[in-house]
Amino acid sequence: MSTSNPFAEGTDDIERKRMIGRVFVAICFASTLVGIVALVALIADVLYESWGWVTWEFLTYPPSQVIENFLPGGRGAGIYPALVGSIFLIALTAVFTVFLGVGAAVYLEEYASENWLTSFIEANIANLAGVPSIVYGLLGLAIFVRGMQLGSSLVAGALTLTLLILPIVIVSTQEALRAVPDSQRQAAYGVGATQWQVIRDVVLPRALPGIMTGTILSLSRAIGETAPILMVGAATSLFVAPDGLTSSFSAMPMMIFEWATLPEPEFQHVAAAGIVVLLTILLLMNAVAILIRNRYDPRS
Amino acid sequence: MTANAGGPRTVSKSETDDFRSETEQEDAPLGTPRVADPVIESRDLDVYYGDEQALHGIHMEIPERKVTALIGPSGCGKSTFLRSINRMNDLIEIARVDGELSFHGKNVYDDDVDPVALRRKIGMVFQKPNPFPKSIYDNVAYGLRVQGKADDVDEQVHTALERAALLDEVEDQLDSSGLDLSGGQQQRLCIARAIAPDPEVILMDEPASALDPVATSKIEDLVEELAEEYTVVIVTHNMQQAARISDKTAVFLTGGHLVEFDDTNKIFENPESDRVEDYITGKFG
Amino acid sequence: MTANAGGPRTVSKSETDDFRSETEQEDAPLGTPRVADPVIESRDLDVYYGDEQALHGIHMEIPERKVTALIGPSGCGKSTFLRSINRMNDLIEIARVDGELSFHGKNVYDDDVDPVALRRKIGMVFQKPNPFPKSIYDNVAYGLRVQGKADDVDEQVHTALERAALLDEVEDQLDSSGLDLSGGQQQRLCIARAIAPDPEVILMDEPASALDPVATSKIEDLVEELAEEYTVVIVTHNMQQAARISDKTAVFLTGGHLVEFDDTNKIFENPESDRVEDYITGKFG
Amino acid sequence: MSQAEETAEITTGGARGIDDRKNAAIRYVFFSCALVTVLTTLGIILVLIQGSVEFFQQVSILEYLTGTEWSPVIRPRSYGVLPLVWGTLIITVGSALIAIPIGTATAIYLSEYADPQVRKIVKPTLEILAGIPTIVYGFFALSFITPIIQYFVPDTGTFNAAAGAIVVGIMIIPMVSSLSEDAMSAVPDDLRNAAYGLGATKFEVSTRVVVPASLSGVIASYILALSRAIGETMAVTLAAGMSPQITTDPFEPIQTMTAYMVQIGISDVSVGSIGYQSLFAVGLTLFAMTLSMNLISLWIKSRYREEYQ
Amino acid sequence: ITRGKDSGLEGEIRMDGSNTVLPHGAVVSEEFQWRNNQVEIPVRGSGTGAGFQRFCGGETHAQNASRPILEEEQERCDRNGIEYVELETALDGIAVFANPANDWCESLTVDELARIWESGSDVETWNDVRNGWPDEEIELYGRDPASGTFDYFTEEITGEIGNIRSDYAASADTNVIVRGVRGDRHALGFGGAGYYYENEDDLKLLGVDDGDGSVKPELATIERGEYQPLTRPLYTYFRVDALARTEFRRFAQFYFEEIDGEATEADIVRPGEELTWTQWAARRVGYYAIPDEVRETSETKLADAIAEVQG
Ligand SMILES: Nc1ncnc2c1ncn2[C@@H]1O[C@H](COP(=O)(O)OP(=O)(O)OP(=O)(O)O)[C@@H](O)[C@H]1O
Ligand SMILES: Nc1ncnc2c1ncn2[C@@H]1O[C@H](COP(=O)(O)OP(=O)(O)OP(=O)(O)O)[C@@H](O)[C@H]1O
Ligand SMILES: [Mg+2]
Ligand SMILES: [Mg+2]
Ligand SMILES: O=P([O-])([O-])[O-]
Repeated sequence: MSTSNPFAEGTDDIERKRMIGRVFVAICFASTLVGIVALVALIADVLYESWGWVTWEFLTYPPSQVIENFLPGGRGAGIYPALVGSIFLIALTAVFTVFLGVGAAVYLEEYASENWLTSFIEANIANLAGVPSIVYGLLGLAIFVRGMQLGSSLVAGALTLTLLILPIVIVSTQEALRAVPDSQRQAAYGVGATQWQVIRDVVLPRALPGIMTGTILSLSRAIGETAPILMVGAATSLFVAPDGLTSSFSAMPMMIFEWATLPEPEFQHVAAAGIVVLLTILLLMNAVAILIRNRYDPRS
Repeated sequence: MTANAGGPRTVSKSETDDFRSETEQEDAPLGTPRVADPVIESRDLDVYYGDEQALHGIHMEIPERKVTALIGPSGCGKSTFLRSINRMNDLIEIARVDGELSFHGKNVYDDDVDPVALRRKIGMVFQKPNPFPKSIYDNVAYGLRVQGKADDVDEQVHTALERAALLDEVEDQLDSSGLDLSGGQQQRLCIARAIAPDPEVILMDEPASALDPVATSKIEDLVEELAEEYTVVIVTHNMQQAARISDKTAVFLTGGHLVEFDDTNKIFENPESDRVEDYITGKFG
Repeated sequence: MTANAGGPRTVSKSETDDFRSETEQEDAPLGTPRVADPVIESRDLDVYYGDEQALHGIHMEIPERKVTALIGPSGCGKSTFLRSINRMNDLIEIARVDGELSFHGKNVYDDDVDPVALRRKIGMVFQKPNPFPKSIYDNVAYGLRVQGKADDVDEQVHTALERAALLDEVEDQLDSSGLDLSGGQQQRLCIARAIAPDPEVILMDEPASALDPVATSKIEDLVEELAEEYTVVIVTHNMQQAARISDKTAVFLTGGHLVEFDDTNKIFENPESDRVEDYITGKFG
Repeated sequence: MSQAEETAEITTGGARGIDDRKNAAIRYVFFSCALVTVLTTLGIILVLIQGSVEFFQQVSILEYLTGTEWSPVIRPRSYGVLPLVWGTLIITVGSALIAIPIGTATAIYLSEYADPQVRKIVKPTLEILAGIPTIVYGFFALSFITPIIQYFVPDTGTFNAAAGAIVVGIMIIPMVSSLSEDAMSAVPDDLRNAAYGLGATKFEVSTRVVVPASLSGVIASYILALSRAIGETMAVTLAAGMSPQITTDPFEPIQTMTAYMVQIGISDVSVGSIGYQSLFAVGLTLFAMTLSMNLISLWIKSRYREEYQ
Repeated sequence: ITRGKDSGLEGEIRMDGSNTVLPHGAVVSEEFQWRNNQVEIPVRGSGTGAGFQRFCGGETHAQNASRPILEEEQERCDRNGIEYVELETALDGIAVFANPANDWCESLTVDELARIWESGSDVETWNDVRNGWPDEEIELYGRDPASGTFDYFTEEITGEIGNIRSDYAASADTNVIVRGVRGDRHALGFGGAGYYYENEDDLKLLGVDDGDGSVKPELATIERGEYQPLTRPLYTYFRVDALARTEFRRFAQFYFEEIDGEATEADIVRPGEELTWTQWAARRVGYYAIPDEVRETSETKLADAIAEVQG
């Protein structure tokens, strides 16, 4: 049998394409690195600026305008009320968004028929997702703070953030619902379940990981928003953590913004320390979301 | 055909004079035999998906406690017909049904029929095994719970698993997930789930097509047994399977026409229509 | 089998003494006939997906300008074998190949074989029609462009469409999207695309299984015609189809064994193995 | 079982069907949730229009839309919004120039070349970039990016459009890369196999099959990313400055619409003054801009769905 | 976690207003809350304008302002029946500064400043300001037009609020102005004097000459009123009716109480000085203490208001 290689012809051309291909992969890989390097640089920059400033006192004391209070031997100063404020804010926002977001998504995916109203609502949601956050700030100020007389309270802030991330939560929940195989719904309908039973027993449990992932990721966006809570009126300086729905609140991005504008250069480090705390919470939230996603990923 | 409702009447294929004339009923399949006291009876049933007509004037009478097989090439409307029996088509937004489909003489498309109640009478098993991601026990119990038949769940679950010929294999792992079973076991689990609330009719849409030969033959045995207690309507693309397990066979051909409906033996040995013959001998499909 | 290389030699099934003894070659299928100057020859071919072995010591010689059909139940490894011919299995990370598969005597798994160059000699058509979301013209021209056969693209596109029996239907809409065609047309477009760069062999993996009967019969006619110029290897789950269009048939059975390989008539009329007989008569599958 | 009994069991017998009332109630609850989003849009439009009406009672719309000087507070006052629109455009285009090539190349790498394990880690890691509070980007720009720019272009001031565009570009990379990667992964393997079967190299499969096939999804991701860039606030407020001007020099300070809104939002201008009302006019303009971007992306997406079945 | 001492007083006092004055109000309330930890004082810096909007709408109890209340704001207060008492509580010096590498300019006259900054100014280079100075383009940095600092600077220097050239680099964050001037050899900027003193190495402070010779903004020159015209008063407004509440009254009075030992710090309190909280706080955050006469006036006004509600 002939041992000549019948595939030798044209391999130069293939080799040349392979070369181009390798250069191309290198470019793509380098691009991927750009994002990662930027992230690392950003985190390194913040860590460097904050080195030594994130202490236990920083986490547990009220803020101060006086830099000495942040230093060892000072009276103690930190981010405590804003930290608690942010956590309360996010918890409250989570409650509102899960209720509204899941409700709206279930309506759109499971109940709504394909008519103009549904497409209008969906287009509207897509549009809301792209509305700048500062515009939500104006809305929150007009509706919740003034209109509903809630004042610059925790609940007003949470409602504003709810509206801000609601579109994202709805869309990600819709995706999670869509990922529930129809065969599951049919199985339930087939044994005589009503629509609500199908949704409650089959669709929602199955979509839950997806819903949680989407919601947590959206919440982690909300926790870092400055412009809307600035408009709604988070307090800049607050001695105590909020203790009720209608109490005043402060939030970490507000504190960071304020510290960064103070004259003493050391406050830049305080601001950086605040950023570290904020990023830590944010990364934790992302990690939880990724964990859930990977754990329940139907593809894995 | 409403005249039929009166009582049992044995009608054999040979009574050809009993057929309405071709001009009266253009779409009536060749050789449609009258059935004694049919459980399900479809008359002039048209189904549309949007503007596409998927079924054209289907006439069929499905006998009680028998296995009726629906065969035909892909896309001919077998599943569509099956789904129109228990109104699963309601769930497809663009699906629309014309004509009559009656269950014990009551048109299920009448306004006063609750499709949920209907489905509680007519269970369904699908092509791909689709157990819930719950325990085996909860899978079977699900139908009982939603139908409010919650007393003696334990016993009913056991009975259903038994009838589905699965109890022996899973008896000591009722708490493990239904998804951990093999494909064939999953399908039998789905059958157990469908029969647990004790429906009258069981619809099966290619229940074995995703399974290996061994699992397939278990399902086939099971289907024959089920016919002792239930009316079974089964879609299959495997003609040998239809020949093996069914009493009646309906042959649909492309375009959504029911071309022939008769005793299975007749269909396979001596079909009226050439197209059916071609189909059965594998000239196409 | 290297002894075969010498030149054309007509080998009929009756020359049974030419077979290696059963002990020597346990996995050799029953009735494997020698083929005159085979284009593709597989020897002791094992394919693994991770730890699972999908093919066991396959021996097969595929004759030139003939249609060779691969049949067998789902999951028996037909597609796996087909993909190992043009090394599409390279794209599946966990796939691993042992043994020899030669094309004109050259083992395609040798280190000096460029799979891209190999695939330019061996075209492929898939189960689901998969035209690119481009114009009909660009679909057909794609292979030409990629392979640097860019002169006279127009003419080559027309020729390919002509050979794929599609030209008449699409001549005046070459600029419209390939996705706008019907399923059958799409599949013929994919065939045109595969033959445009003029390969020697065409592999087809259930090319008609997603199509309706009319489209199927068109594809079948086409396959027979193609065999005048190309070597065709076709996987099908439809035994009648294999019987209709192929010259040789290979029967794979579950577990990845090639059980019998012979002239199509022989396989369908008088198979050596009982399991093949059972399979062909529809006892399972 | 008699026929009448049978029938009775599947009919509603004049009453409502199984749990029908409950189902209807539940449906309304869910519907109201969906309605909230519509009310939100209405609320935004009402709030913005109400403020803008007062503004446009004093300023002609024509002047607003065509004027090239923006100084509602500094005398001589002028109310041409174009410098703010220009600033927004510079940031948007600049960040697009960064995010689109990098994000697309990243998406190709992740979808076509990277090991699934790598993708599983890198994709969410990059997504963190989009989740980092934008105020952090502002400081990052001032303390990291601007000095680097100044090293190469010594005349650059502290605030400059380039630094703003770069950080916004970095921030939206993951929107492009993740959404494009989704679109590319959604390209059926069938198409890749078809191309490999024709003797294409991996490079050709990626660039000449996958990218074209996912193009509409990819473009939709660009538009979403751009509309995020348009709406970006704190980073540009800090990095790009507050000097509304129409300049083509990226190393000059500019002001975006959002930065102006923050400025007024926390300013000492008295509420009810024209400076304050201009906040709503600018907000309305911004809303109109993102609205049109989003409509374009919706339109592209609807085409995209068609193409895939 | 609660810090500080419980004095038995409790309640909520909402403070808003200028974000320039915010650190001052925040320090006073911080100290007050360490001593009365059940009194909650959220302090915000929405800006003087937005702050008055809320104050006159009855949403807040105390208002920081970097300018006196405007007529329309006053009307709003009247409409809503909000009576207030306006107290001068701190001084701010607006510093003019340049890059440390600037070796030609030591001070500028008010007239020169006006020529540089006024709207339509034709000053492009340092040489245009004064002959003999380098022929290099001046890069200008300053507070954004929506700030009280800006209002005061433009009014005092160019004679009219908002009369300023538009091609300067504006920022709401004075630190950013500092960075700008620091990085640019030919820069000139203005901002709160406190920012200069926190960045002395990076900036060069210029004197301002309004005819009586060049004066630099220093503690002494500002508190004695010599740094003119760029010394400006900062105000705190208290709602009169709220003074009926014990905790609010105590808080307002706290501004004018003498500091205690805990607060004494050598670099803030010079030997022999007796400071009240408002004076101490002003210096603490980079502003200047109001002179004692002003403090007495303010204190009296407050006492009168208290007498009125209790009356
Ligand atoms: N949900 C649907 N929307 C639109 N058209 C549909 C839908 N389901 C089925 N059809 C169309 O109706 C026709 C009949 O489909 P059906 O699924 O009933 O065929 P089938 O005989 O069950 O085929 P198969 O053997 O492939 O399951 C087909 O042309 C199909 O395309
Ligand atoms: N990509 C893959 N990864 C892992 N296992 C695979 C893969 N592809 C196929 N297999 C396994 O290899 C065996 C043979 O599969 P193959 O697809 O070749 O069967 P087939 O005969 O083509 O079946 P069908 O008629 O269903 O197409 C099966 O057990 C299958 O599960
Ligand atoms: Mg079907
Ligand atoms: Mg296959
Ligand atoms: O902070 P200001 O008071 O200058 O606006």
